[in-house]
Amino acid sequence: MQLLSTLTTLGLLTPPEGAELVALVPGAIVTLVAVVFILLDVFHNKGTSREYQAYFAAIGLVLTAASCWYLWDMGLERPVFFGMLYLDRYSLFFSGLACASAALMILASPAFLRSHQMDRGEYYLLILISVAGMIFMVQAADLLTMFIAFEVMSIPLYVLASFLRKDSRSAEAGMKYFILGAFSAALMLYGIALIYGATGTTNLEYIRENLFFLSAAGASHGAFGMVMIGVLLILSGLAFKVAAFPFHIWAPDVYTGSPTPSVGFMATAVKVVGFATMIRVFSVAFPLEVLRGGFFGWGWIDVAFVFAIGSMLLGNLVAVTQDNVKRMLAYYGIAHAGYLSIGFVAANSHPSFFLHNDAILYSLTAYTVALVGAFGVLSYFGRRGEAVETYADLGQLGIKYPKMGMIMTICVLSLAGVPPTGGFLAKFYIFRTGVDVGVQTGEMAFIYMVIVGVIGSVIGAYYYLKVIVYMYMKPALREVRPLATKGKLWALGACAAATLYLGVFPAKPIDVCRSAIMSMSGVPAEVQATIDRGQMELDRRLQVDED
Amino acid sequence: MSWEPTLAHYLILSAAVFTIGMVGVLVRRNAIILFMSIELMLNSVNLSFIAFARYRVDLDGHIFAFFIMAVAAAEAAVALAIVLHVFRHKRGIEVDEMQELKH
Amino acid sequence: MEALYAEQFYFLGLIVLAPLLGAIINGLFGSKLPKRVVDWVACGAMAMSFAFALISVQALINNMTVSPDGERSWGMLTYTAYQWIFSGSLEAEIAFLLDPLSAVMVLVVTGVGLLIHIYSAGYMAEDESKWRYFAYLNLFAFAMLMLVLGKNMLVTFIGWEGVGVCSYLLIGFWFGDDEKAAAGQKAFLVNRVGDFCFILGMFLVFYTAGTWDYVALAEMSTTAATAATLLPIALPAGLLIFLGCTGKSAQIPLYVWLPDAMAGPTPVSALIHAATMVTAGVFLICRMNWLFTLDHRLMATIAIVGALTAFFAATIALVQTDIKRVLAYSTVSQLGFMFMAVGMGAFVAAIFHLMTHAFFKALLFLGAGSVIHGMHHEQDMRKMGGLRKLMPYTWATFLVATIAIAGVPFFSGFFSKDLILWGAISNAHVLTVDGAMGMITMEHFTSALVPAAAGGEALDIGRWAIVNWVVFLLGIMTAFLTAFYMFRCYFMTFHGECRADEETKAHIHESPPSMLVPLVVLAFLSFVGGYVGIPHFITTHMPEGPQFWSLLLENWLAEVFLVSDAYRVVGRFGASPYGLETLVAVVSIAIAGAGIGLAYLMYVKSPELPARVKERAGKLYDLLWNKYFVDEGYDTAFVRSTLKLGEVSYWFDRYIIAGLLVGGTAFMTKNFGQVLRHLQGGNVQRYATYILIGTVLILFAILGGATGS
Amino acid sequence: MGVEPLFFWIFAIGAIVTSLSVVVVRNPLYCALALVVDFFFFAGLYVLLSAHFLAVVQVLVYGGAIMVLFLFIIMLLNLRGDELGQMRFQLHTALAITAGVVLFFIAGGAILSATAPMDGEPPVEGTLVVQDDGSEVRVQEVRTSIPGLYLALDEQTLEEKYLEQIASWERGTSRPSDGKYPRFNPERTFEVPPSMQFDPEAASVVPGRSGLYGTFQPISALLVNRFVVPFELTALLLLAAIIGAVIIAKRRVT
Repeated sequence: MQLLSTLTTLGLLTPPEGAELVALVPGAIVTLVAVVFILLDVFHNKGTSREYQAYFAAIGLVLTAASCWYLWDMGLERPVFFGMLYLDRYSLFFSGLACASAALMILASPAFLRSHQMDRGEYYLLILISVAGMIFMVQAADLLTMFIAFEVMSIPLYVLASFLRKDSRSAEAGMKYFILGAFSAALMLYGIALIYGATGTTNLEYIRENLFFLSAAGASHGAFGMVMIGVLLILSGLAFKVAAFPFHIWAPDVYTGSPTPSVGFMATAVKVVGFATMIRVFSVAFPLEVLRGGFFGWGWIDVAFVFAIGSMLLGNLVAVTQDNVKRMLAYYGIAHAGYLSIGFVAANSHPSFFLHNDAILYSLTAYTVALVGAFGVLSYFGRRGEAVETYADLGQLGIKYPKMGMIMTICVLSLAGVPPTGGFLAKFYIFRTGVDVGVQTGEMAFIYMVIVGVIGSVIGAYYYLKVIVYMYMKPALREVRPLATKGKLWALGACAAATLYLGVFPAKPIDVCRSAIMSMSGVPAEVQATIDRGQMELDRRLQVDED
Repeated sequence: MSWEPTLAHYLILSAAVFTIGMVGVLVRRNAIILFMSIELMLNSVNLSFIAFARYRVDLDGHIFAFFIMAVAAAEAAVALAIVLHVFRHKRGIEVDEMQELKH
Repeated sequence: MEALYAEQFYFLGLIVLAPLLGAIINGLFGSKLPKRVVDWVACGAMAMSFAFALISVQALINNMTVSPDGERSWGMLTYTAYQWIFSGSLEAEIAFLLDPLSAVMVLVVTGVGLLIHIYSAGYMAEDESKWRYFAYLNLFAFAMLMLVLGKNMLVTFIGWEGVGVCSYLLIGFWFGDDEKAAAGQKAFLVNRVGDFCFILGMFLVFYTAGTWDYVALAEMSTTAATAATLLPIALPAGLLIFLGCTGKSAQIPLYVWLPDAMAGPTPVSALIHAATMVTAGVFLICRMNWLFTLDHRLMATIAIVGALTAFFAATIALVQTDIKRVLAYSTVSQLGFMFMAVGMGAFVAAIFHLMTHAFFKALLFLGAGSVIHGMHHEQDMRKMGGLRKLMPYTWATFLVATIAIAGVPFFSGFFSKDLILWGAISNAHVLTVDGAMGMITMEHFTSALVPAAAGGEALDIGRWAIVNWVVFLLGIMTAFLTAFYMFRCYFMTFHGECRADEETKAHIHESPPSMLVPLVVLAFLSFVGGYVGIPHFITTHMPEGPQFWSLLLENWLAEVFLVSDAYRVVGRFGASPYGLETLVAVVSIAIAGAGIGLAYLMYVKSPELPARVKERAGKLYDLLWNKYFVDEGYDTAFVRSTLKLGEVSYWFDRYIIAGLLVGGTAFMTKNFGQVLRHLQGGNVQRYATYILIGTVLILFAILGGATGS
Repeated sequence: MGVEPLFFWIFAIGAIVTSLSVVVVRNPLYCALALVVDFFFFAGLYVLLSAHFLAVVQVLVYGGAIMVLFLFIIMLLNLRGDELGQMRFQLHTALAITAGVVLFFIAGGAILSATAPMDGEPPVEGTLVVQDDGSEVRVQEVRTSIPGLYLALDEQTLEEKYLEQIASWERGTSRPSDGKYPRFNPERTFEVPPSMQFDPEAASVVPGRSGLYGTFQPISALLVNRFVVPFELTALLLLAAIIGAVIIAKRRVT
């Protein structure tokens, strides 16, 4: 009875409707799996393999992804939990993608960890918690939720980076990641503080409303500087996570030192979520009409412009000089952040281009599966002390392990943007966005950006070919003992298959991306008009198709 | 600037401490002090939040500061674990000694 | 032009699908299958593809309609495999199109491809990883068929990239050899540069026309009203696409990769680097002829680039001693010939030459492969000679091909080359007509110029005539050089004493039948291939019925090049210029004869002559021997500078940005002398400083810009 | 005018001095002690800002838990002076300091311009405004150029405004731009939790303090109410931190 009355009081205290609890479902499933996992780990039989734990975690993640799929049509057209979270297809899409990346990388991990004598359940647990953070981060409707989720995502990653306790390089990677991550998080927090000061709220939609209010009150000149510093610091914090120039600097070192399977997770899921949050926060909260500034007078779009050009140039050019494959992939990741920034800049430069954001979603998907595959193959050959890391180590692997060779080839071709893989279409789609916006606005800057991107992808072909050249055409340096497990093989096969699927049958995935971006909650009214137009067009075309 | 503290006083103080913390992160080679500097940065952010909250008559800033404290505690725990970990490998905690990964 | 077959003609899909299936089977299970099965799968896939191609072409022929005024039209067959991209403003479908032009290409690709597959079965008999080779080869055929059958630019582009990848894989097939791997890489990268231009051109077309569909685009550019919208972008888009073609088809300035690409197995050279892939550029320009003919400056550029490539590559071929390199430069030269034809508006001639070239150049390469196979991978012609008796079949077929390429009458090469040369001198672009320059309008075309041209009036093209003359002269000189170097190659290989060492000599043997059959078939084709395009000056004297058959190719393709032939490009010698055409033919025969004679003189009659010539013209010889130092130039200009740029930016990243003026620290070192070890990057605090400075600079930029607003 | 400005300046100067000594002093032990003092100064500043609850938390969490952790690690690693290395001059140090100072000036400039009085009006104190219900409230009408942000606010006005705010929640008349309500459902009334309901009797429960603003009551109500999701997320965060710290720092792995 006592309990019942307490619950009633709680019910009074928590006005959210029952329907709103649905918003918690994906995050709750992951968290629940994580909690059960702790119990599982406690009852683990010492000395036996922990592979089943990997399967357990992967199944949990797949369940989460399935719940995302199930919830796909259940959009709540408003922020829930007092404006803390959104539940829309947009967040479900990214939650699903993060789960997929994590599940695939978890399946690729057990043998690697065993060979490094770090076969610990905590590894999977940390990934699960990180995924939970990611899910809440893409759902965030408030800078506070966003920040806490950001930390929930990051702290397990810092630990994962230094997970290989016997390896001093791993320790160093963790330390560097932590210092730089905490530093940039602090910068971002300061930005949030300034935004809070200027607008009096941390809710994304209210920030936008109040910024308009500010500018209408003629206060733009007094408050402008503070708001702008805040916006840029938030942008830099997110840019740090996606490893965009000039905040990319941590990526190569951390990727090189961290355990290979977890790098696959860091490089993909974090980038996915970082971009998702970037699009949401910036398109919802910071109206370009108010925040003018910079070279083109577009405010933070100008900054993203610098990210795009700088990342593509630096990432591609430096990747050419690398001989460590992991490091090359890290620099490619930087370059890829640049490609995505093209889409980000182009699609968000004006409300009427908002739907072009689907190029980013598609590109992130293609990038995720391909990069997970590539890191998976590297971890397949990642036995402790004999890890395949440089190009020369790859010698003849494609011939000796034809399956791995084929997976790596497909993934690498996708990353290099060769048809018919998903990577080709992704780049194509992104470039098209840039050109389209450039043509429609008559602004040559977009076109130049695309030209830099295309040149970058030409350079990119060079270092990716090197992987194939070494795998098939160079002599083997030494005997390699692979870390084969069934789960890993399936996971990597799935990556390669998905890469091909995205390239060959992209209609469905693009539809999914498009409906994800169309249903993004919290978009301002002028963007909503674009979305409605797009929806109408889509309906009309579907109608025509049926006739 | 008057003698009487206003919002601007608190904010400038916060910015100053933030800067000091930031410079500390950048120049102190001892990892522990480096993390202390990060704590300083977080604290100054808290000060900003609380000052803003007060002069807006709003409690959201307090809540935010409260969460930042929780985050700071979590970060500190992980940070010190990492320091310990690095110390076991390098027998030192100077961050500029960690240059194995480069180029 | 509209699709006559409303329903889907799914055989087109099967043509493409068969090689893909072959590639998948061999690629996935090839390592476990017995070698013989691998052969059968690969060749069977190609044979099926060829059979489907034949059926499709027959269907196309059945599709013929005759309009009231006696015009034959075949229309086109289309097949939409599926909607590939379907979102918002971007829609693309994987669709195939079979019209007379792609019919020719499809037959060449599948036919020659089949022969080369059969040949490969013999040539690669001993190779361990034959399955991989065949998988790549089938995959290549798949990509090439996508390219030629594509109904829109996107499908073509996919095939375009695909053939690049397969070419790269096949060039570098024999791994463990740095040179080959490098050659493959070079080929791929040069191609990527071209592709980059191509894709930009594509976007330009898309954003002007709003579609990538060839049929829709063709319709657009043939209607006076809509053509006006395409007119302004014709030059930039055309140039970009042409640059893409120069990459794939090895023209100046991007030809450098092709000679190196000969590092791959010889059948690959025959298929990819002679018969099919390299002609993709010619095909593409023909496919988009309506775009290119919109601007005469564009056409002139193509013609001159083609002619120059033809000429310079031929001069390089004069002095090469590696048999495959001679053939490689010969290919570059012949491709130049085709581009010359395209540029002069002689599209039929270009396709005609493309076809005959596919026959005889494939034959030459396969013959060379047979020689190389027989001589245990010896490629230097100076160590050959006198193989006529040892390898009779190879000798005979090689001779046929040499005669064909040299332009001896009654062989295929003669007809096509003659058509090109005649096109070069006689074609004129309407836009170049004097007096109309600068104020030409679409109405002016239709109301004044086209009737005049159709009426057989000779048009005065004024100063633009110089283009015709330059191209024609270069063409004639190239024809001479071609005859000379091909016969030089032939004589050095098959005549005189055998210069190989004793051991090799003892083992010289004729190749197995599986290699000889394709040789014989191709020799037959090289001989008869020309009779689908007998020159006008002969056909005009034929009775009405056979006239159609003798001008088969021109009639067959007429509808594709409708725009270009009747509308934009007209003969500048009026309606009956056949006297002049005869003259051109005679000149070309004479030139070929002179070339052959000179080769005979120098390499059979008095073999000491070449050495003397070499001595006399030492500088020139060096220049040619070193291929005009183009490779070196490219190496310094692009490859090294890219690497340098990479190094510089790497350096910049690590030492300026990340190391944060560690270079400056190095400067300080001289004063403080203690921080030397900090020269290396990796210091996390410098990274953090770098992040901070980045933030501050961005803040400055944005806030600085704000004050202005 | 009271002792408040004096305390502010003591705390402010103390905070800056101790912060500087954290960054400058070589011995980590002294740094840690300086940091503890610094945290106490901050707590004092929070009290001045009427954030009593946070001041307590600051002392407990920072001064208590976190600093103990730091000191513990310093002791554990037993770092002696000679292991600490020299403060060497490096170019990047100079650049870092420069960049930091530049950022300080940018931020400071922005803050000053944002908090400048609107249209340069001098502050007018203690305007009496008659409310709807006839009561008189003394409000500080001088605002900054940012709407809603007051230039100066004494304790009493703060409390009055805060109570007014809660009252307007109860009445349901607060504006959406106050940022407190789910936006898409304006009909739905917001239940003000009992702990936050305006009760003049309860207002003076906290000893030495007459107000409600900044005390644990409303904050705790908010934490389990509006901020329940971040609150739960924090639990997850701490779980991750515990597991991470253990797995990294544990000496032997089985």
